[in-house]
Amino acid sequence: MAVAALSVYTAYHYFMVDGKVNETYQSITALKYTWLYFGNGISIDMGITLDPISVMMLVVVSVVSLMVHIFSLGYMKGEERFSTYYAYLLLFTFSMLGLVLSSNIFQIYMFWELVGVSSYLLIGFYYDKPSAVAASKKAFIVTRFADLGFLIGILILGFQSGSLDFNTIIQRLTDLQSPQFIAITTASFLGVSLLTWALTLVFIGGAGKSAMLPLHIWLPDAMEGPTPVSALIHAATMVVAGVFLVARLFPLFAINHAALQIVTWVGAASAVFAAIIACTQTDIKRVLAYSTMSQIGYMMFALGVSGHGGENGLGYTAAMFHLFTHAFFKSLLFLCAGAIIHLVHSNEMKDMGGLRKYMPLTHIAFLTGCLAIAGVPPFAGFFSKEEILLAAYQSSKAIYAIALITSGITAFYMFRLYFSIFWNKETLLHNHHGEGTMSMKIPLIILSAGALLAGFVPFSHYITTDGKYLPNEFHPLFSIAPVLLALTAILFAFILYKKENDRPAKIVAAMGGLYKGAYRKFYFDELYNLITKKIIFNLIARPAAWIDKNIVDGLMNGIAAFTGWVSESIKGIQSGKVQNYALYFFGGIITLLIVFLYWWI
Amino acid sequence: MIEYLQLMKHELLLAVMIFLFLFLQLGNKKWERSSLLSFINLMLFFNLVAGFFFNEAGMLFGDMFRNTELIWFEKNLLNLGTLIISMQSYHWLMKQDHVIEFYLLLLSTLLGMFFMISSNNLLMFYLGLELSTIPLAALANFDLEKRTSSEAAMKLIMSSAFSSGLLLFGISMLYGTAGTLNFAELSQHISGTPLQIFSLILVITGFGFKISAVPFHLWTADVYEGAPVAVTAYLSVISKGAILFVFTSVLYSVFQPVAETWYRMIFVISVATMIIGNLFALRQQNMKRFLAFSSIAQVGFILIGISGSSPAGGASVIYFVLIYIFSNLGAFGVIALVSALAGKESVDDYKGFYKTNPFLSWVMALSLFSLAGIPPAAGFFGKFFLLLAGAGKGNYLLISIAALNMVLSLYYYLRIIKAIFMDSNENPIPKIHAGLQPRLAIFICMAGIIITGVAGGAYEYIRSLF
Amino acid sequence: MKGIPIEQILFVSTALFFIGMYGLFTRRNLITMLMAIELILNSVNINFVVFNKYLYPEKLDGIFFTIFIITIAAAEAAVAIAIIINLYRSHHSIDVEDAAEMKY
Amino acid sequence: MNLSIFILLPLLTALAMLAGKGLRQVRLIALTGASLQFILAFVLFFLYYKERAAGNSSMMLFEEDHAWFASLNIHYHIGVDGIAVAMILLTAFVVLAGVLVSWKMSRMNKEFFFLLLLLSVGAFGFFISLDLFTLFFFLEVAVIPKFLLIGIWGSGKKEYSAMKLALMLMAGSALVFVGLAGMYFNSHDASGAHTFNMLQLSQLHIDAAAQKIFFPFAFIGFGIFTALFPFHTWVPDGHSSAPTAASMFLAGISMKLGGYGCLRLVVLLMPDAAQYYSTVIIVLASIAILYGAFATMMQTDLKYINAYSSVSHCGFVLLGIGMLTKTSINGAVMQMVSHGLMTALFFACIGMIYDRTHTRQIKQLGGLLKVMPFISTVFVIAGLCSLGLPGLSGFVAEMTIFMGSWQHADAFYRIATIIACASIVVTAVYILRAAGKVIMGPVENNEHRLLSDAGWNEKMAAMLLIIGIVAIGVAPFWLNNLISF
Amino acid sequence: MTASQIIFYILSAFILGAAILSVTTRKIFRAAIWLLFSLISIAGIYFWMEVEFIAAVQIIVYVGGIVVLIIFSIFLTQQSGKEMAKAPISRTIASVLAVLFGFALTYLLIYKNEFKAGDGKFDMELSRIGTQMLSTGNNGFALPFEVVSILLLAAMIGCIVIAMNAKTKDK
Repeated sequence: MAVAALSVYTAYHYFMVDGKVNETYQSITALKYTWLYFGNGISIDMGITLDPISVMMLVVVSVVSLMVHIFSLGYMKGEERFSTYYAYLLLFTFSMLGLVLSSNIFQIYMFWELVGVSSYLLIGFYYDKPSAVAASKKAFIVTRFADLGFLIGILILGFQSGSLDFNTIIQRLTDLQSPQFIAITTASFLGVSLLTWALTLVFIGGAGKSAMLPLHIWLPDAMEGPTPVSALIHAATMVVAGVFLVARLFPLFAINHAALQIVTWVGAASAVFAAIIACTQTDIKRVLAYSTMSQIGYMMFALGVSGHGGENGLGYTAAMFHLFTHAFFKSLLFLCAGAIIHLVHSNEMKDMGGLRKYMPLTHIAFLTGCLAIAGVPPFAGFFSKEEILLAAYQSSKAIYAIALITSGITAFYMFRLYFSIFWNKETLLHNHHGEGTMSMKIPLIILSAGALLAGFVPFSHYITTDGKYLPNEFHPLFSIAPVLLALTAILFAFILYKKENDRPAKIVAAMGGLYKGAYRKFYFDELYNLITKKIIFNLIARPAAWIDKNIVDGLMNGIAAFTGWVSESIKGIQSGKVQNYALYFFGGIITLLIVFLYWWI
Repeated sequence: MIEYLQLMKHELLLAVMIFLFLFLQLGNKKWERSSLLSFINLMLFFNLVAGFFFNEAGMLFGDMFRNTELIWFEKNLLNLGTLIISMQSYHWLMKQDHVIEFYLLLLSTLLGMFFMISSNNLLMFYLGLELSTIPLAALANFDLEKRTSSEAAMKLIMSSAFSSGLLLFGISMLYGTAGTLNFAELSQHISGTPLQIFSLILVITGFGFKISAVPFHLWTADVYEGAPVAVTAYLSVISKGAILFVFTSVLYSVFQPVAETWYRMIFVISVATMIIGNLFALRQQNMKRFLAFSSIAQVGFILIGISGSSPAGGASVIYFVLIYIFSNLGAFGVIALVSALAGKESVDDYKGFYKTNPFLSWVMALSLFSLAGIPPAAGFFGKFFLLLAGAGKGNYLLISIAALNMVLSLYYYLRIIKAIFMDSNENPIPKIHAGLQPRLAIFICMAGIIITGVAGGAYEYIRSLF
Repeated sequence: MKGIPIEQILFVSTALFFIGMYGLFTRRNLITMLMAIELILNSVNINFVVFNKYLYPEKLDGIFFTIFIITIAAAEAAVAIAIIINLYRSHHSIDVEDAAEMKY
Repeated sequence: MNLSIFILLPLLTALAMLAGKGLRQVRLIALTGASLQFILAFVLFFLYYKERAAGNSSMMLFEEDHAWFASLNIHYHIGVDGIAVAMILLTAFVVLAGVLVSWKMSRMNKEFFFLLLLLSVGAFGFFISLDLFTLFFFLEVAVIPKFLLIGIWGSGKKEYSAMKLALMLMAGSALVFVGLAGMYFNSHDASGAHTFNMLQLSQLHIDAAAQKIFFPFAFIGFGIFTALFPFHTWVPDGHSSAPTAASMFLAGISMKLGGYGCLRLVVLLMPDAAQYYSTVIIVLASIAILYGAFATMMQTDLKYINAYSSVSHCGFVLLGIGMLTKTSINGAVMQMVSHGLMTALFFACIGMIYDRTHTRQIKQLGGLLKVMPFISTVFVIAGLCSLGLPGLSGFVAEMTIFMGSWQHADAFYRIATIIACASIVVTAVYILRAAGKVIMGPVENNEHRLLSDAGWNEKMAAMLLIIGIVAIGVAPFWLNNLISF
Repeated sequence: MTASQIIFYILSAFILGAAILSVTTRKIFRAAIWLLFSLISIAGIYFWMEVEFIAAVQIIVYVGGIVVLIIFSIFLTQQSGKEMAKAPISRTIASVLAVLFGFALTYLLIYKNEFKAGDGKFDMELSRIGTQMLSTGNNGFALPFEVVSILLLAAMIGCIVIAMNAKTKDK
């Protein structure tokens, strides 16, 4: 609560009162303390940076986490490890705030890791469920792998720019005269300039956290965690850290086209890919997870298509905007899902249907969320999405097409979800305990409000690439197409899932392979299993262990054995016969004679 | 006349004691044995103490007998060792019926060693050598009922006669080429002609036989195993120590002109000795035999010190012998007690020894660590200085071999430790109730092992004698 | 020196020495081994006497050495024979091969 | 401050132990001794800071120098710099924790604690000694107690492991000896006398040719102690067979002896040769890091897992040393301290688990979080530290090493660094595998449900180490300053 | 070829012949006798070299002492006239080779080494030997004399101990 209030106040203060210096939002570094000095100028300085995006994230994180805290009061009631749960939750909030506020690329890496571990702990909260454990492991290891890239990226950036401080890095590497800039752009590895390498690696880190292709596999499994957690971490905050990271280093990306291309295409691909999969999933949380993924894809390519400064910066603004709105409606959706699961005790759609009369409030909230995400005006999603589409349109038609399609699919699967939960067949629940406590309702209400209103925030006033004001023009004509598309998709879903019927089955049959592939998430898990189990374990680790046991250690034992063998085989010398002794004695003398009289004089 | 008393103090004391014991034997008054032993040990103790006073350097009988501070220090060492041994063999002697003869022979060998150490002359050296060898053969036979004992005696007398024959031939050739028996003059006449190298080799083998260096060591194991524990201890510590003293001084003084040559020989011999000794020690099952081989390996290390051919080298050798007396006698003390009171000598018998005799086990452990050269036991310092002296010649091959051999030797010492501390045994050696004198002896050894190393004084003193 | 060069006398002594050694190596009977040893010592005696007489006549070192060697040889022989007798009592044989229990 | 007290105190404690009767007295004495050491270590730490703050810029502080074997110019010469202080702190932590963990030592407790304290004598002496002879002396002092500890109180194929450990470490010190002798005879001070004095040696600057010859001896010798590939095989067996306290000490401290030795060698004694051989060192270290990590993945015994991960982590130490940059070497020292605490904590946990469940096989364990929450939590913390989680010591150390190693622009060094970084992921994999199976998941064996959680002594031990870990992880600057004074 | 040369050759031939026989004959008693002959002829050589005293000692101690001792011990230990066991052929060959080689080597060395005859006159009357034997000054052999006496004593004691035991056994 306090956290939330504080951060909202900060935000207000920043944006309204003293943030503006001659019409530009400066980045204020509030605190700076040398935490670890690495020599020759490089050091980790713990600091707090306030600039538009960080403040925006501040708001998002604190509000959502507050909601989740409240929600959990009801949701987690009666858990034996209630307190532990909250401890973890707070740990997460702490590290997330630290992440968004950090002023130092290394500091962000540290909180990055901390976020990862708290997500690990929360996913594995039901630790006696093997699936949960597996999921948590998966999440951590995959993100860890991505972080490897991030780390190396940090190393490169840090040493090329001679500093780890964001502002310094950006300032040094963006002015084209500075020696650092020249060094990093001229120096190249495998024919690619170091800067590209660095940014790509950093982006890999971001992609890992934000579940971009192909590092997304952990996100759906992460739904093993308690639903509020999914709402907080895997919808609103942590997963957008990747986007945040890219935004943070945006000036660098902006001057490096190659890296930006990668960002764009990865984003676009994941957006559509995830959307397709989402249509086939039956576990509601998984559907939401994939939709999250696709939305983040949105943000990513929005960043990708953006330029730097002034008008070109639209995509950037749009991405941030979408991040902002998405946080609200996606967490809303998740919380609703949580409420539903709380009621039904199952994640599977088949166990649901016609729940609207059991939980009217949830029903409304969920609907709001769906509309928002589907981009139906005047819901929040509409505005942000429009901006993104616009940005995409301005930069490349292909991306625009993808985006458009994706948004259509999004609308479809969201309403598929909606209808099959709240309408469709009637399920009757015995001894159901209402819709849940007040603590569960309030967040839904607040977030619905958010989902409804967040769109009207004049975002481009606050967050732009260069901190300057960006007039946000609104083209009604442009937005016709997407809205129509969304509505048709909703209609389609309505036809298919409003009433219980066999149309879906037919279509599935028609789709055949494609459906199957999508249903099996395009076999990514299998692929990864292949790589880890078969290759890493059987082809690297096992041989390593074997070599160690038999060759390296065998060598040592072999030496010992050999010594023993020698000592066994020469025991004959000690024959116990005096005369042999005398002979050896004499032989020794003769040898000495020969050696030292004739050979080694 | 007085200077005879002063210079030959050690020898005269021994001679007096020999005759005293002789009369004790002839006088038909039968003594109560334990008191007899205590009396003898007391005498030995006085002898030891007296050894520290009225010392002065000088020559007697023309060039036959010489005494320096170093020499009488060595003699005191030998006295000390003998005292310890005789105290340790208390329980064994209690069962013997030729106690006095035992001491007569023992002391006469000791006397022989003294003469040998003080000898400044090949003749005296030879006589001392024989005097310290022939009675030992008789001593080795002292367990008159045991087959192995007489076998050991036979092997000892035969091989020693053989080796002394070779030694004599060498000496005769030396005499023939140099024309004198006196050490000082010899060193001037030695120029390294082939015949002299030949005789040098023969002399070295003569020594090598005594200190059981490979390949002249083969008698050692059998004799050690067969002989009574006391005699084995005596052989492995006292006689070996005495010979080492003489060996060092002979090499350093007489054969100085051909130092390069004998350095090479010592190098070869010491490598062979270390390796062979260790390799054989690996598989020994009898404690005494095991210690025999371990002592062979030790000789290999000592030879490295000798090969340093510098004051540091000599000092390190004598220092090591000092430590070696304590360490080896510590081990032999335990073995003597066990074999006298429990009649067990095999390594397997020592399994689970710690359960019944913790104190003796620790004594054994400490002694073995000292032998293996593990700090803080004195052996560490001894070995370190030996190798350092050897390294002074810049022959790092030798040092590396030696260092690796230390690892090898550690293995078999730890084998014993393992048997004592870790293995279990259904019928372990019963609790040993040692008499006062053996316990005293063991305490002396322990004190020696701990003090002589860490307190740097001992080495510094020895070094100051060079 | 009566027309006999010293080398020839030394030839005799050396030959004697190695004959003794041969005996020592090959004789299995302990007493005969002892005899062999006596031969060895004698060869050494001859050496000493020869050297003393022909090369270094002014002093009598060699002569005395010989005397002492002879004495010691006697003592050695005595002890050896005592041991041999004892061995014979315990092993009922004076064959070295039979007295080879301790080995390896 | 008189440093000899660090040798005397444990020694006296050990001797007092011999007088003690029964478990009660003995462990009380041991605890007092250990805690005194602990306090002393901190006293030293603060005094050291005070001195430095006072502007004392001499290389070593609190020096003491008595001639020991004057004729050979061997001195009993002790003193500390920041690194040594850090090591001493580490030792104090681990020894105290070790004593606490083995509180309920059932049989031959007197001997056990005696040997444990003897070990600490060795470690302290090693870290404070500035004369190579003293150094070597204490290095070997610390070998045999391990043999006995493992052989007598160990588990599994203890005799074999004990023997292997003793022999390999002895081989190591043998090589070290050759190196020492080489340095000794190639050093001629003003009076032309040879010297073992490290500081003098560093000033006299042994000529490069000699360095090239003797560096490998000494380095491999020390390397064996710190599990230099391919001489690391004593580590898994030794650690896994050792009793808890012993393996804590082994992995926590005695592997650091080697690292410390290498460090001194590289920085003080033979810098030229270090330059010359650095690539070799780095290659070996990288192999150890990655290969150790992969080998760990296949292990099924908790102690083996930790042992192999120690190989991998000590690889970091060697890497940091091999990189020869100030930063990387600082990182190496940090890694030593951090790994010392972390692995000690790990072994303590495993020991606690083993005492209760009597198994270390991952297969037979599961869901311990339900049964023994405290131990499991500690286990997880240790695990997270070992996979380098920010806020715990491991992260700081590793990052420092990476930073240091990246300073070389050359591709070779970069690749080595990247390999090292990659091992972090592998580490995560095996740690999480172990934790996931042992701590989480369903309870494997229903008898385990009855087991008790940690006792007060175990709690204290664990907390002690965790405090250390967190202190470094959260505020690394104190350690960093300490080292880089 | 003077008479003395002839005498020398005869004597040395006799020495070596007897020696070889004594180490090769299969009859132990004959071996003893051959040894006796060999020793006597060595005494002969001493006479030939005009060191009568040594020759006398040789005859007294060896012929009168040691050989007799040996013969007694032969009587004690086994019945004479029985063939003695042969050494294993391998060792015989080995020792033949070793001995021949060693002899060749040694004699080569001796032969190569040119001894230069001393010029001082060589006189050894008994008186001189006696005085030197008992004088303690330079060139005095009193100390060795003492040592040897102790050695003899010790040897005697040793023999007694063992022999005494033998008696007790026989009873």
